[in-house]
Amino acid sequence: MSTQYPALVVVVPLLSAFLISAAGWANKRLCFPIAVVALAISTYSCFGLLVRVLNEGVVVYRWAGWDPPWGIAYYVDHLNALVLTVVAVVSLINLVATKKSIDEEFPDKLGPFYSLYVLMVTGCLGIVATGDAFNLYVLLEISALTGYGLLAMGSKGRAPLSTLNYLYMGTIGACFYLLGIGYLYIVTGSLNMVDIAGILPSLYQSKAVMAAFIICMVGVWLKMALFPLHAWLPNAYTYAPSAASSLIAPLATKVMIYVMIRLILTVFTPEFAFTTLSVSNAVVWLAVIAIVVGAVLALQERSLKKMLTYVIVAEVGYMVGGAWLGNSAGMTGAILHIVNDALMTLCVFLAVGNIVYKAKGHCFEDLQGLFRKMPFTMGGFVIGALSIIGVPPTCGFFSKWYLISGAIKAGQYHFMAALLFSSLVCVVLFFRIIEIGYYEPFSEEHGHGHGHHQEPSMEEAPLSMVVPLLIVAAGLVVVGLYTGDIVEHIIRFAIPKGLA
Amino acid sequence: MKFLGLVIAFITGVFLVYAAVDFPDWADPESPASTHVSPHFIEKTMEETSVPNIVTAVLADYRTFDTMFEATVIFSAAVVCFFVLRTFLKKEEREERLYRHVLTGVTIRVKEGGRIPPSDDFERIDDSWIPHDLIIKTICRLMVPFIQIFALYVVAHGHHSPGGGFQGGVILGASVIVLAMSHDLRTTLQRMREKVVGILCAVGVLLYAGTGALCLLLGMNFLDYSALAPILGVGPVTARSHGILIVEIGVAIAVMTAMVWIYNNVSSRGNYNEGL
Amino acid sequence: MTDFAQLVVAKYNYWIYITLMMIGLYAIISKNNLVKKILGMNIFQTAIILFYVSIGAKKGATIPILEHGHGPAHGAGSHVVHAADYMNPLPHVLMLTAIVVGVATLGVALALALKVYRHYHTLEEDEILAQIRKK
Amino acid sequence: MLWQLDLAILTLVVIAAVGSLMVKDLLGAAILFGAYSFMMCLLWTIMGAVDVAFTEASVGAGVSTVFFVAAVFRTTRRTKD
Repeated sequence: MSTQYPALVVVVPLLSAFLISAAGWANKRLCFPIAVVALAISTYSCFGLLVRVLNEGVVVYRWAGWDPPWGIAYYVDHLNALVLTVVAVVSLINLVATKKSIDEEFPDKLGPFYSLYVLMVTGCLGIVATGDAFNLYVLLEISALTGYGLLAMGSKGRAPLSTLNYLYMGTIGACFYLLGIGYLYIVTGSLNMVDIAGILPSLYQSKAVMAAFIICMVGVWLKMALFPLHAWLPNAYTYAPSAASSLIAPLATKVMIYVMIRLILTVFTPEFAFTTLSVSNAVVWLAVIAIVVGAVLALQERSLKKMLTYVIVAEVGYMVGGAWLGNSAGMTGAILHIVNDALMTLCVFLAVGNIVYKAKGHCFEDLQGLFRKMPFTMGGFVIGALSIIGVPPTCGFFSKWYLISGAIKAGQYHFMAALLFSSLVCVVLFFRIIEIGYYEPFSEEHGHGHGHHQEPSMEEAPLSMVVPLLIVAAGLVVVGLYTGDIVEHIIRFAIPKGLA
Repeated sequence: MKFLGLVIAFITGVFLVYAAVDFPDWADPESPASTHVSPHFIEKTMEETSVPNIVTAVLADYRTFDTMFEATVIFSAAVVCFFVLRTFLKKEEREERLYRHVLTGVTIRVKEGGRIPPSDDFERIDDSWIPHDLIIKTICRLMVPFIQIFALYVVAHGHHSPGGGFQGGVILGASVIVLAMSHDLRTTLQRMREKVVGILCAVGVLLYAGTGALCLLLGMNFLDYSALAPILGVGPVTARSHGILIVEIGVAIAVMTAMVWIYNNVSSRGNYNEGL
Repeated sequence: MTDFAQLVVAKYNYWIYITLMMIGLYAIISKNNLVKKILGMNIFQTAIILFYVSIGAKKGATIPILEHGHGPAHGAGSHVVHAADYMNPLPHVLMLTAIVVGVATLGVALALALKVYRHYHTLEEDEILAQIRKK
Repeated sequence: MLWQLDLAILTLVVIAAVGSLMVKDLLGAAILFGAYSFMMCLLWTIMGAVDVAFTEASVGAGVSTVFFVAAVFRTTRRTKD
């Protein structure tokens, strides 16, 4: 069975999505167990695949038995396997953690919700696993369409509107990617990533190849919300239901960054991206602006969830900048940060989900006295926040370390300055939250109407929501402690030898 | 905003024109796109899959993995439409009902939750009802079976002529939509209830993915139809041809129901009370 | 000048696709009405489909359906298929997928627009923003 | 293929696209969009992409237009641009 791991990773959640949708009409209680089992099998296959890749190197899977480039093939290497594992783990943990809030928010639409959830995960897994440029587009649209559906069910009015804006931008992004693939196809005649990479070197001077690269990049940047193209993200994530935002916030942008790195590393080799085209300085500057603007915009927000969405915008800047530094330390930092940022974002968004579940709001006023009310949730939140700031031994520190050493090696000191600046801003941001949650008195209107000042009782979120949060928080530290091993055994092989 | 749009569109346009100059000429038989991968499809399709329509063969066999996700896209769009729009009204919210006497066209309003016992003489109509139009209703009802037969032909004959699961499925869906437009949503829902639509949509795509999983269980790669040869009792090449037909049927079911599902939700704004 | 004219004639399909695409892009960015934006989005997508179909065209070739494919009566080995005689089928396959993706996106976009209308009772973006600001 | 016919259809495609975006009535825009899709379908038939044209005729000119009309009926025909 182990030869079929690449198929199982994608196919099991896909099949389960249809089963869930059909089962939802018969018995709503069947949906959740099917989804959990499917994602668990998928996660197990991801780990199996990772082990196989570590032992054997690149695993090739030919769909429908046709040889590439005629059929569609998966080439699972270290980078794929690592990101696949992260995607599967994040979605599985989030599914278990948000069951209660899903039950509360969509009591009569459980079937469609779980079906869309699993399809969204299938889309992300497929994007990460695939070795075919057009297949990537189709999966991009699956994960995007299901994402729109999940995001739109938040607050009335605002959520559909901001999701519609996301849809316009997301569609333009995906279409740009499709157009770039078309440009590549017209000059190479192939759609298979490895095949294209073999043909391209003789065409590096072609204007069409250059245009293909730039168009693909712009499309991917639109989807990952890099700075001037980020306008859709904050509102779309803020007004979404918490189960959806804690799935999509960790996955959607990170998967797109994976796509960018895959395009740079495999399809258009690093020499083309960093040497033939002289745009990497401009992109690093763009990333610097993204980091600074994201941090500054986060400062002026008075809603916890919206503040975190601007932090995501800044984090996207980290990874884009790191990838475009053009050296192996920067690329290592970017890949490591995909893993870390997915876990960090999951951690803080799960905490926000718990807060929304209990306090019914995510504005700063709702946070008062929360440390006494929900100590475990806030404990998890603090660990996530420390990781975003970059405090050792949490994992955020190590990826920032690699990014900064990459910036020094490349001589891009403004990138390093931006990283440090945003860390400082994050300190301010999160200590403000902690201050509100810890020191300010528990306000009367949130109390139970007792006249005298009473020590508020502990009102922690249900166990099924707190335990996954704490597991993720512990995971942040564990991943941080094992960073050396991850870099040594996995990421080192993902980066081509040519990269200095 | 208008100015910004113009500027962005202009810059992108100039950039694309600049890049397009390097393209091979239009319809040049020597261009890389026509010489690298595609000749294999054109020359080998017949002997490898025994399907004369190359597009069908590439769609449902060489790149069948894409097509499975294509069917999934339409499935997820239908589920999203349902998920976003559908509102389940409680019974009490509808206070009055409108009925029409079929023979005379007289309209009756029944208030305060009352209802007329079901009979052939009266039919329930929408709040924003339109006059009874015999010609449109009769013509559309006559057309529906012919549309459906044509759709089945398109699905079944996709191996030899343009067509296949998608086109056939859309036409099948259109036949139901024609019925819904000429009569009303209620008539369609009586023939094809929401639950049936929802389950069939999932079953259609499941048929596709399930075929693939069956191939996997039979020891070949996912969707490698030649694994079905022992079950179907034919050679591996013919099995590919039959496999294509099976998945096309699955696609047709899924696309038909997805179109109907989207239409039902969009045209009634999700409350299923009144259609177009 | 003749060079330029030749360039225009040899690739006119590409120029038209770029024109259509820019019309669509302009509409998505600049239009105020949500449904008009969706229209622009669809025009944008169809323009890309036109581009791909143009890639698949081949001078002196016919549609990609094999002529002698109907039944084994002709004998499988009696004729050889030449790639130059048939259009490139691959872009057609890709675009079938893209069309379906397009209609799926359209359905979702319209559903969202309906939901927006249900809450704000208008489809004009500036009026919606004014309502949001008023709150 | 006749280049005159080709050119005429290409022009009509652009006109239909611009028209559907310019007309100040959403129902009219939806119908013009149907015309645009149908012209596109003709264009693809000329280029030999029969399967794509078939799909566009049923999906683009058929069902998409119905969706648009349904959505416009459930919202409003009014538009400012």
